[in-house]
Amino acid sequence: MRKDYSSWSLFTKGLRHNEGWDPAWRSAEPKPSYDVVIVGAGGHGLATAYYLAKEHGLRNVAVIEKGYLGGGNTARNTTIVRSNYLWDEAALLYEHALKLWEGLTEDLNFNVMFSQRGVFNLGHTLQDMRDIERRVNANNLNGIDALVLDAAEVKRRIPILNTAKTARYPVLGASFQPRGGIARHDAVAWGFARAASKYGVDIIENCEVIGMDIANGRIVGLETTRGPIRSERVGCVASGHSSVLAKMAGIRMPIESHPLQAFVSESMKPVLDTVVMSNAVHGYASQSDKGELVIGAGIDHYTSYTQRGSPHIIEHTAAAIIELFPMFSRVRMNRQWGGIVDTTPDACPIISKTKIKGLYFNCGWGTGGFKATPGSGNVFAHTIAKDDPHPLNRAFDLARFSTGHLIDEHGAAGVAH
Amino acid sequence: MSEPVMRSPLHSFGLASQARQIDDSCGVWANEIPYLGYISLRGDGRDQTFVTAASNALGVPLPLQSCTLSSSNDLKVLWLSPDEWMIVAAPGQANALRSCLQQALAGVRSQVVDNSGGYTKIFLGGSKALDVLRHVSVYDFESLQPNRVVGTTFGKSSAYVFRQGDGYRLIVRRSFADYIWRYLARAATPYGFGIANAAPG
Amino acid sequence: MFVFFCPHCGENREEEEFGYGGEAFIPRPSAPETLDDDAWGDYLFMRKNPKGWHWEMWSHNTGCRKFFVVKRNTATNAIAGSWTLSDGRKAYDAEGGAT
Amino acid sequence: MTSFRVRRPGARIDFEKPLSFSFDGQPYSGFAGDTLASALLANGVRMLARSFKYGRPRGIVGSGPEEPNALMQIETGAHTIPNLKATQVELYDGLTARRTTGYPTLEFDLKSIGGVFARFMPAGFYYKTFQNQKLWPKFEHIIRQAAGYGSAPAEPDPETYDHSHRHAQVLVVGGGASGLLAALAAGRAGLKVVLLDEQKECGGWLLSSPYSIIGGKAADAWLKIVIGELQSMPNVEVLTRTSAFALHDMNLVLAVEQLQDHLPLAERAVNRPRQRLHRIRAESVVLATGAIERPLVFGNNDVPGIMTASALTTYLNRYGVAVGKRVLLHTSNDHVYQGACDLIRAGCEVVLADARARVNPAWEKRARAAGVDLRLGYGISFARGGREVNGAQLVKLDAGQNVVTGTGPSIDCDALGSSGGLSPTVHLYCHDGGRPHWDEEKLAFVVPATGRAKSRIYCVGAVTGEFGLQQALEQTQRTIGDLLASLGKPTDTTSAVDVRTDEPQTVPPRRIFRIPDGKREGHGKKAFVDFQNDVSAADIHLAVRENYRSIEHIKRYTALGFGTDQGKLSNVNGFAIAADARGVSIPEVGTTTYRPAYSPVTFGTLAGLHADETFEPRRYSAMHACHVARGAEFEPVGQWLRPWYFPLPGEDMHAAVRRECLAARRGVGIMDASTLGKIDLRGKDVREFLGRVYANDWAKLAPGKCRYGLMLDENGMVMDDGVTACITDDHFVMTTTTGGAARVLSWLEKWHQTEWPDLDVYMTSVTDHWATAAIVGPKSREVLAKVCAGIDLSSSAFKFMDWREGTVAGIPARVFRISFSGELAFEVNVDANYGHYVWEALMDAGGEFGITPYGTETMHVLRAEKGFIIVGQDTDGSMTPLDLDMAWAVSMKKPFSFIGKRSFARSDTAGPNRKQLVGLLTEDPEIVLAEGAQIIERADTAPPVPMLGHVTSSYYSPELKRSIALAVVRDGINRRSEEGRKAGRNVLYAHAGGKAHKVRLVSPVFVDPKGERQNV
Repeated sequence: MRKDYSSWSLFTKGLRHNEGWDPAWRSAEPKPSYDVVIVGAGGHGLATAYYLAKEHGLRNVAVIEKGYLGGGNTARNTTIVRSNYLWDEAALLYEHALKLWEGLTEDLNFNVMFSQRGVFNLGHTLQDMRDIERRVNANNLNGIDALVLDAAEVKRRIPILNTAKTARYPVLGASFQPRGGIARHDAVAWGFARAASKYGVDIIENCEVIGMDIANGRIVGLETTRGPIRSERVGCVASGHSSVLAKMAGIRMPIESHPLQAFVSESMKPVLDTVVMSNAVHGYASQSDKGELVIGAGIDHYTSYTQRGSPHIIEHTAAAIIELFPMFSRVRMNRQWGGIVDTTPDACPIISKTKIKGLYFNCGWGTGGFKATPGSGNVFAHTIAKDDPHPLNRAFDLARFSTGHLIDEHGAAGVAH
Repeated sequence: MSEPVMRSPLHSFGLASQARQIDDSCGVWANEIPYLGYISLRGDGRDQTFVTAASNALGVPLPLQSCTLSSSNDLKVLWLSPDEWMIVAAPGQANALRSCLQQALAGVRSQVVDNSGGYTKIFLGGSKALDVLRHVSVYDFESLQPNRVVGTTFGKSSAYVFRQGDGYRLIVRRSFADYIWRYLARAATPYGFGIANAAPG
Repeated sequence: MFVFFCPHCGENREEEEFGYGGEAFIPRPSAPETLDDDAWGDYLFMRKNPKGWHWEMWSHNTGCRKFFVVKRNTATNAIAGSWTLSDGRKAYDAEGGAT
Repeated sequence: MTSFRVRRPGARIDFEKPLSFSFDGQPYSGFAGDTLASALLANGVRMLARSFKYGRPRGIVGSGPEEPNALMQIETGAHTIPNLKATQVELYDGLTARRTTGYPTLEFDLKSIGGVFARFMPAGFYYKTFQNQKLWPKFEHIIRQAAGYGSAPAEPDPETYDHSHRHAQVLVVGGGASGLLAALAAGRAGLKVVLLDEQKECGGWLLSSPYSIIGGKAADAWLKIVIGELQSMPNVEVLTRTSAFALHDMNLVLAVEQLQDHLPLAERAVNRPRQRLHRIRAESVVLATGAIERPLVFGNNDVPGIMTASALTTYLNRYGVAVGKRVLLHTSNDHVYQGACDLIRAGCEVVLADARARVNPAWEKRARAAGVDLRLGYGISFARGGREVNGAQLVKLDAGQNVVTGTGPSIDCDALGSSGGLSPTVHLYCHDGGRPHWDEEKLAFVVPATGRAKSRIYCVGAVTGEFGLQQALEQTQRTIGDLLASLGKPTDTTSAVDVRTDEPQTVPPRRIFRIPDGKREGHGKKAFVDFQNDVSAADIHLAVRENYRSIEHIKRYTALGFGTDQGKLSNVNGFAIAADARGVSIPEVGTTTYRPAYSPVTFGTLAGLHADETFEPRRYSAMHACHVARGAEFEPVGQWLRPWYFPLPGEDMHAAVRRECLAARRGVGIMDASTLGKIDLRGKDVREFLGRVYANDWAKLAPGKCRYGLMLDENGMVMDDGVTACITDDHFVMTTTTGGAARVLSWLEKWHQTEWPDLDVYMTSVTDHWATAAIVGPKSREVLAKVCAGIDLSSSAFKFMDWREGTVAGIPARVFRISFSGELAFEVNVDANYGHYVWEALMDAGGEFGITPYGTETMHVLRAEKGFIIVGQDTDGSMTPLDLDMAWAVSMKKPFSFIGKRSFARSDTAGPNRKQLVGLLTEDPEIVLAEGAQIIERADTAPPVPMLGHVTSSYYSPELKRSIALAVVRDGINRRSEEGRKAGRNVLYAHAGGKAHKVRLVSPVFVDPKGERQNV
């Protein structure tokens, strides 16, 4: 792919009043049929299309999106990237993603601002520390960078953290993944959209699926608000709306869609140069390049598609952040928002064929979706192209909810985000 | 061996020694009313046999309307749910009352449990008592009528609250009492917080 | 942010008093051993998760500790009503089992 | 420095009360009633910030929450506050403010060098460069250093915050003319009313417009009368300095009240909260949130001294500050005319360039009569000046199209105000899903006057696009009339107020946002849309050119509206310019989503009292003081604080635990077990119920007996465990884990209420009622015998797993002969009010036997020596009873298919090679494995290494004088079996921290495998 974006192009185009920039991606009109249609132009969907084109030579591909691309959870998450999951299946999948992240800016010729500033998962109880030890040891054996730090070392590395023994949830230590970090969430969607578009992928916004054409147990096309689209391979990557799509295909999903809220502070001078997460107090924080503290809250317990949650969740999270960082008490929240996260019973995604031939689902990422974006797209593209799961997503099939082979990432894995 | 000594849930705050006569110096007054008897009573409020037997044993009618309470000189009966009541009795009365209820309810689908160690009562009064309740709970206490009781939030814990005389009474779980008292004190301090003596039962 | 009318306490109460109890009316199979793994898995894990009206349970944690039924629209947060479990079942059935 | 003070009656300045303050270390003076902004302006301070991206000089633009530039660091040390808008900071004596931008100085900002290369740094330039992942951290470091405004404090907050939960029948947001009238009407109707206003006094725009007449009264007098009446009503509460920042579903409005920030530090009450979060649940909400004037977009429109026209007017009329002597006003509408006249009255020269060729004749007459130099049909091409404005170049505009038809005069000025029209403050209306609609005539996104009647949200005044005072008040009367009527209240309470004004009828504004300069966008001088983020009109065009066409894409690509002002000045201009760039209408572009907070709110306010010692509940047992007195170290377990170990002077944890363990094994120990959950169950179906919720059978448990049970979830995995005692045939007491108590009770209630309501069972928590002391060890019987009456303690009369009722130390007690250590042990349960007393009595009684209090650590060692699991430590939600080798605690023969049973039969759950609980012994007995060590096949740890399981519990056993561990290992039970041993499958490695230790898989029961000790 030609590297259109560079300091040189900024210079030459700047000389001409920046009039020479091409559209980052092509907005396409839907064609009557495609080899593959991806439903959902979030990071995962666009990544799927990109890898279908790049690695599997499938270029007659459409990504259709009911709103604007990258407007769902891609636009609403707290941008944390890490791979220090507990179970082999999850850890290897997220590590696959992390490795792709490390080359993504150059691969896409689009700076996704992947900043490997490290991720701390704090431990506040003896059991937390056991779980951290277990997870870090497992990570190391899986070749994933991770270490256990004691409270003194955590304090040395994050001086503003409250490590007083008298705290309600005293910090006893942490796991630390140096290669973890944050990225610019919108850029990921735009970068994949641009790169996929260059391969000829059609990106079709404002195109909502309203029905699925299924004949003899196989998918043959989609009804959309912009007309019917024929395709014998359809990959659904619609996060919070997965149940809605599944219902069109007559499939039941083990998914519940919950509000997940987050907020940012006003922009401030650098004060936190890493990512700090705490499951015990239900909060996590990093500081963006713009200077805003980006803070994630716990999940709202009820289901909702409104992209709004309850304020007491935000209030609790603010309290949790003050518990961790007492100096942030006088800092101000600038903006809060909510996304719709699709949760599964084992806090692991579903990347799976379905009982409908040619219909694939990639969903159930819960709070872990953003960090998996390139990996998710990569293995889903494989699954669709080969009609067979990639070795890394074989375990994430729907059948596990019948066989009982759950990959339980709750609790011990530090799943939250 | 020394004589048995009781210690109430808020013992460690030494409230008794700080208590003084309520006056205008503080906007909020509170104290613990310790060692009352608490009986948890379960049964079906639609079962006339149960209601009659329980009412007779208690000497006051079992309140059947939601969120109401009935009382006599010695005790209060709080409606907690259609099949649950809390009976608050004078100190030392719980055991006798429990036996009496159990006898009266023999053969009736019900449960009588002595929970006297599990709860304590807090008096809350003063001109700013309502303001303090607004700080500590989501409930609309301004519209709380006398003879009504609500189970609602208290900070991140919970309490049963009703009005009595000029003030309020809070019934809270023992293990949460420390947290609740600290929370109450923090909320009340801006108004002037006094420990009231001779808190009316 | 929600206000629920507790059908037992007879009052509108703030959300903080309640706990979410999940999708309502998922009856436990009367003879689990007769189900195949798929059917059992469906009971265990599969959920309607509709975008729209949802019949769900809440429990009044700080109040009467009773589970009750709420019909709530997950796309708008509107609440159509709340019922005791048995009355809710009747209302639900009257709608033909809803979505 | 050409600004000057104007002493005008009615201004909110007390010239008798001078105040001193400092900005960037320079001393200045102001007056009571000033904001920091008005005082700085009065002192001639124009440039007080540098822009985010290009380092351009910036000054004050607005007069309220819309201010994008004047972000201040107020005070120092622990009291410091970053990013306050100078326009919202009430001046007090001694106030210290510092700039938040401009490095190294305001005069010379390094970023301004970058500004020279602005053309090479268009919107989104960073996506296109710095693409070397290895070098990115270095670039990023520079970007980060350059970003950000104020600084967070370096110390914990010395001030406090609280919440107040309010319930109102009518909540009026905004105390301007419309809001006041609405509150008055609702108040007169006897409703419970709360009125909020973000400023220190109500009045809204009337405070900036003293010459307005309402019902024959001057604005000031009208305000006094109305506010006076409101304050006299007991059913009305007026909260000022209270900013509503969020409206959530079902009319929950969140507002923050400033209680202290306006006071000098020394005058702040120590006990008073700094800010209060009001959470107001209202039956009806009346939004009277007004509107904010947006500026026009023209070249160099960011030079200090250029403001919104309404800000100029506000500084003049409300704060007595004329910002300049020669004022150039630029408008597309009627709203600036009164201000122009007021400036003349104050002694300024005023040139007013109206983009409209034909204007409102009434205003034209008044303006000309006042002496305003009116230039009709002109626009500002660009402003002149660097660090302060000194003039502007006008261009002649076509009367129809927004194009330049000719050049215009160059006007000198020392202050410039522009008005592109009013943007209604629709934010709150939209927070819970409401959407505004575009009014093409008023050129504004407005909300319907009828609000959302179904949700009982009403809107009055400027927020609905009623910009004329009289029309707004009349509309308020009608709307509140409707509201009152819907409540069955008399509606005449509003119409009683005379709302006639002398304002001329307004005429439509010109549809113009970006003043053309005759050049293609991007070729002329930079014209800013969003000052805080340095977003220019050209950036929006660029975004559209690059196909970032959705307004959300434009916002995210350019950062339009992302600042701390949340786009209050910039959004509508941005939407309009985007519409032009795309060639579509403004409604087609739409708006971005309005999210809380309307204005920023401190984390401290959000947290309220949920901070410090009341962050979250901490629960204590009735015996807690006993442990404190004995110097215990504590461990948080769930919400509880439990004794962890009891070190004697000079002991570390290891020594203390060793001593405690040996005491329990050889003599007698005592432990506080009060925190275990306890549930009293009563009813004739309790046995059946227990049989359904536990894996084992309860049909035959006799009164006086206890039994251990495993509770499973429906997925078949262990979720809790505990001992349940049969009191009588229909009365049982269940214990749960400490952390699981609430979850278990709720779980049981849910099954009972939803599935089995017909079972005769009542459940009541008695966790807090009982205080429990476990006396453990060979000498426990002797200790208990000294204080226990009414129970035959002999081993024949009181067997293991029996319970008896008697007295202990004279207190009625239930004594359970159960053991979590494998030793002879008794658990004494008493009314918690006697918990402290009984603990001390047991300590006294045990004195001669060396009774030793122990905590959770020793408890863990003792139970691990016996292979007893801790749910949540040795299990993780993926272990069945069979995985735990606890088939003895499962009854597959019960007629009812107990919870979780069916799941055992699934292919994976029933399959081979599951992780199973085993004991582990290290080759080296001194090595204590890390809990969490991974079990692997070989010592080679070069990844990837297949993992077979992990160490769940690991201790040094003082009894065995060696380390022991529990682990879950794939096929562990076979591996440790006779056959496994023979095949050598029982030897594995435990890996932690890069080291692998050889281990042998053994039975998890290390001590007293036959279980004889507990039976003595």
